[in-house]
Amino acid sequence: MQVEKTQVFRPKIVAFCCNWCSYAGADLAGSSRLAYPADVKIIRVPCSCRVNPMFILRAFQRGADGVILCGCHPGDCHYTTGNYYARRRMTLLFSMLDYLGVENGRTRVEWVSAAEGVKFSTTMNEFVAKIHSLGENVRLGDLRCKND
Amino acid sequence: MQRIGVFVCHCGTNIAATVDVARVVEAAAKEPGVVHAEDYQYMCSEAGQLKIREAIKEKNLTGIVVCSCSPRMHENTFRQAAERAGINPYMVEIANIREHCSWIHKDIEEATEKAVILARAAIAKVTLNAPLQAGTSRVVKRALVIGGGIAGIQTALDIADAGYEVDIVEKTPSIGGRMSQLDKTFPTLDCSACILTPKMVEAAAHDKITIYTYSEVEKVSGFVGDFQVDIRKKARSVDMSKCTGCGVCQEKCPSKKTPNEFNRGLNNRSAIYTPFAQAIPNVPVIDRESCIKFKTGKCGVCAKVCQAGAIDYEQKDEIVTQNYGAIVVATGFDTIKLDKFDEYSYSTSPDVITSLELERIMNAAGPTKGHLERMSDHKAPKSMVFIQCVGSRCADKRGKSYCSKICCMYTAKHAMLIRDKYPDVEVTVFYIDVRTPGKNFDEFYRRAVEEYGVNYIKGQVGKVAEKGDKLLVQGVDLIDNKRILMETDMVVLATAIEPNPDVRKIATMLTASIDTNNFLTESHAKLRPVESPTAGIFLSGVCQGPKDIPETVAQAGAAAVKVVGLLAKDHLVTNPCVAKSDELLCNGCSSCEKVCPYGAISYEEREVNDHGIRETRRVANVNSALCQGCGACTVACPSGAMDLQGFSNRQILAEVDAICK
Amino acid sequence: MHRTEQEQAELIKEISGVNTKKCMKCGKCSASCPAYEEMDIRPHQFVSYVQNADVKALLESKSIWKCLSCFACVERCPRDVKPAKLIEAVRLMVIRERGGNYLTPGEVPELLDEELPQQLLASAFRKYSK
Amino acid sequence: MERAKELLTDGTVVRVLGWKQGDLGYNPEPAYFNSPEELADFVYDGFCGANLSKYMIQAGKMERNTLVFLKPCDTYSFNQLIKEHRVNREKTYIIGVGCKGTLDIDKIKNAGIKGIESISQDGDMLKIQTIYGEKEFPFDDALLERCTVCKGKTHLVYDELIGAQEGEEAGPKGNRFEMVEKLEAMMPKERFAFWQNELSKCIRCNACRNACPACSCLKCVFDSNKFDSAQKANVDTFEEQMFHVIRAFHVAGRCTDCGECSRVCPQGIPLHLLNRKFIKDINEFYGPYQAGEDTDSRAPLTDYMFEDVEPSVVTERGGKH
Repeated sequence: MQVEKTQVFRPKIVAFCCNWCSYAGADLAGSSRLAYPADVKIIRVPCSCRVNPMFILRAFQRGADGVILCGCHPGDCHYTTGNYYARRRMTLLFSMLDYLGVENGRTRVEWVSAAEGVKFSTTMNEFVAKIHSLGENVRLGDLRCKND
Repeated sequence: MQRIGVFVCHCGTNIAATVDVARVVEAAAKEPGVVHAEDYQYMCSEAGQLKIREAIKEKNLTGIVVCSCSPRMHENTFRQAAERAGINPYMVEIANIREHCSWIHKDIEEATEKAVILARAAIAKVTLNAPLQAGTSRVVKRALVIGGGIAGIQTALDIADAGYEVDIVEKTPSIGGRMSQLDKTFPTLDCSACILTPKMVEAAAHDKITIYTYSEVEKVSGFVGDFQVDIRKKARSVDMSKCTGCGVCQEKCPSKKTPNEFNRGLNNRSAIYTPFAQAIPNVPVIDRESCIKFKTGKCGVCAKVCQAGAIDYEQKDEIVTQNYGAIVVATGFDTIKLDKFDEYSYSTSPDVITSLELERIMNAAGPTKGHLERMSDHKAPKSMVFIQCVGSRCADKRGKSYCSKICCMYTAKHAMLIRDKYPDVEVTVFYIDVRTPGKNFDEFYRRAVEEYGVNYIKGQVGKVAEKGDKLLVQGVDLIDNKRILMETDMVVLATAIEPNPDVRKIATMLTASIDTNNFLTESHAKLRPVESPTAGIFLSGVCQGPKDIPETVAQAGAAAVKVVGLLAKDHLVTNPCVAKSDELLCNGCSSCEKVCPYGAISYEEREVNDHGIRETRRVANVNSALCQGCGACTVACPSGAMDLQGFSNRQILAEVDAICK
Repeated sequence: MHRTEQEQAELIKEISGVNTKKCMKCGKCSASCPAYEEMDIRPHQFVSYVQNADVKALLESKSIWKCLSCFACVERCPRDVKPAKLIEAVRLMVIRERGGNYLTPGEVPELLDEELPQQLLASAFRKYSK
Repeated sequence: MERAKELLTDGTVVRVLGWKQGDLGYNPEPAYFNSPEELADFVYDGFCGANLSKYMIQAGKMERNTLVFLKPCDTYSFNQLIKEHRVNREKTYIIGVGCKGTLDIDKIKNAGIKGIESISQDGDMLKIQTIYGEKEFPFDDALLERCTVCKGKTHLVYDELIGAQEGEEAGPKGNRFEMVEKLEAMMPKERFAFWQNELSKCIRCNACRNACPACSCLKCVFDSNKFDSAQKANVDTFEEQMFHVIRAFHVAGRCTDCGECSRVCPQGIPLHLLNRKFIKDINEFYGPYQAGEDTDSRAPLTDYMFEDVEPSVVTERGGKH
């Protein structure tokens, strides 16, 4: 009898991390050997306020299953106010995506300080688990890319 | 077309144990634009760097990707290597395959696959990198110290002794700070004034130090090396150049009902006053809210009695604008308010006092001329109870979660001094833990117990109640597991300390980061303890965390050295990853200007040539010396005119695309 | 069903919602307790007894019937440990093991007073109704 | 119109921006009038829906002063443009014109009235001359959706008023968020189906972008190479979502809810429902805000509060998955 090999769902997850807190938090998670799934790929940005909604939509357009943005805790921004603007922008953008019928679990913002390696790792584990429960992102995928 | 080299580091087994390095090299070599790919044991070693330099030269590389540890670790190393080989240091990108990959994944297949994707993202980004030139900015050889307590004075003295100009801005009418309110200091029992006053005098007399008392920092702009600061010199109503400090005005002032801040409100002062006898400058100020002349227009006694004619009711606030290369925050602390601790009867009984109030009572210049007495009936106490950790180590919102650090020692000091001077007074200390790390600290505490007979009881007090003219203290002795109910004459609360409430405002002006307890954050908890993460801002004293006088003085000196190290430079190299606006796309809407935390964006009317159409447009202009490269403006800009060099829209999108491929 | 002391201790923590590890052993609970003298095991000791799974002693202690549920210890605790909740949990465990409460659950809501902590009423009935 | 002639003649302005009769009886179009004679073609009726504020960006760059007619809701857009330094108030002479509401020809056509030649108003009724004879249609039933939830008849900025009084009939009518709320209450799948259906009609004609007074970039990001996003082809639904989401995001906090996007959409996509979602969220999260109400406050997206809600509010509030 032939056993059919089932395709395991390997989500594509983009994590934008600010250079000063969250990227350092991810480094700490690494040096503390706190595991999280390899599906998470980090893009370093100077500050959470550098993240343009275009980047997030583009990720989804190119087939990402989840996008997470990590920055310094409110009040701790290296540039003082960057994460406050990021917070408003992402709140409105995520609300809009939700309004368009995209599962709101596919987007997340988390504040992770340079000292919070544990939080970084748990956040990523949680987020990946959430994406697994939601499955492949069919609603925002760019059909054009998938057909070729 | 870029010619890209990819260098994959084994980092011993740190990377190679979980990432198949050879496969990463193989995959990277297939990426468009990559003309060279190799791996090596330790890329950061001299031999590894040599490989990079050789490859750049041999293959005429225009950009390189190093797949290694975090860029926070070795980005600079590889940038320098690239520069030595003759290419622009900003043509280097790092793929973090150690912290973000090999160290957190166990499965070789998964980790290798991820490492390849991270390498691809870095290659996609470096393809779009452009050479950037770091600029330079000037260093103004002058420092500002905010706060004139012992921390500020010591920092200013050390900077000034190194030959640089320093200005001290102090909010109150005199420098001296909390230390000037203390009577004796632990563990040597030096008289606080005796060791502080000479320092105050030295600062005042130093030709490199300018002191602005009764002044506040109002506005800060600029950046490391060149901050521009507005200092508000509040109207003193006394001409500092004329006043001789004779004190007659204070004596004759008919308004004597204002709580004396220096004595923590235990007695009253006149409306025209100097906070204490050794004040520097020894020039009084008129407290306009209490002054009869200012309230009713009638009085003017001080002007009449002043031989020097120094009283000036018309004096106005003055703004001094000055440029500084570095700023030191030394704003110090205050004790927390006790209004939420009803159980200790602080607000109802005058005989329940804070330790800082006891300092004033014990001080010869204080409200009781140094006699130990109850504030209710001025009788000498027969017994006293000290309660430690009032509001410290408190998880709820009433107090502070941290240990205030100094209380154990000053309580031992108080207990010892009282037992020494008034041997008939019974002294009991209720403690949770006695914390005495420090040279001669534990010996000091033991002396209080063993030589002076201070009664230490382990157990926090549950309640202090007034009972007739006595105070009833209810507690337990946790060692004996026994209830303690004792009557006493005075209760002293070792009240938690907190950063000066003004520090939040100052931190915002300085864009210095601050924690939830309002302590300023240091750049690195271990290795950069006196630097704020904001370049050019340094921390001195309790504004950074609880500490005692010797620690404060040590930190003040350390901050001064950091300042001197900065001021000794003629120029600073600036970060070239700054925002840049495309004048042809700019609408002139000002959105970017509004979100810029550094005021780096200004607008100007500029003639532009838009594909043959010449017209004058209102366009954004980024001051690359002020810009720190956060990128807030790039997202605020609807037309995409504003972009960030080194992290451009297209670079980040290329990374997104590479990851999602 | 027989439980080990360790299991009982876990159950007490679960019922009370108290994290005994938060205690810094300052004794302010006992210092604040009006029934301290009546107790054989004192409020601060409840925390360490549960922490050390010394449950048998607690179940036999007379303190659980002496606690007034005045909540002074809960109010004053600087670490938010809530000893009164622990005491109530032990009390509850005794009652459950004996079988049967003194009141039916349906009777309790009528007796509630907004001014009083609910536990005060509930535990008062458990202690004195029989 | 007489007043415009006077101002042109006395040299206060050198051109007039208004509406002139189109080729049909119900499609007047924005037009410049450079002389009193040209003003003969001037028209102002219920079909003059076009918001002329945006044209003032261009007019501001021309020599000398321009007279512009603005309806009450147009003045919000004009104010917003002042705030963004896009128009030159000094070079503008504003006549605030009264407005009884603007009309939707499709509502009349959909009622089965064909062959329309001209339309005039008679009290509460519209008299419609068609090739089949005269027909009547209630005025209120022909109003554009935006006018059924009119934000008020007050002009915020003007030099003089004609057919309107100061402080007239202030205050909005109706609940403009009714449809947004209805969508919010749907299941995500239904919402997705709704938008997929609507947005797949988009032909990327860019009419919404061109008419929108907030969408006034010299060069749109969708036309530039800054984001590799210049693509106009109607490739699939998501391309259109991206365009419309970004368009709505770029005008979030700046959109005055003038409704031009939906009015001009040839495919009848209710684009204003995207903008209103942002407006509703902004009002709920950061306090009521009306873009264009003043010329100096900070727009919600260039402002912040320490206590702002966290983005997780979306999940917590929604939670319907």
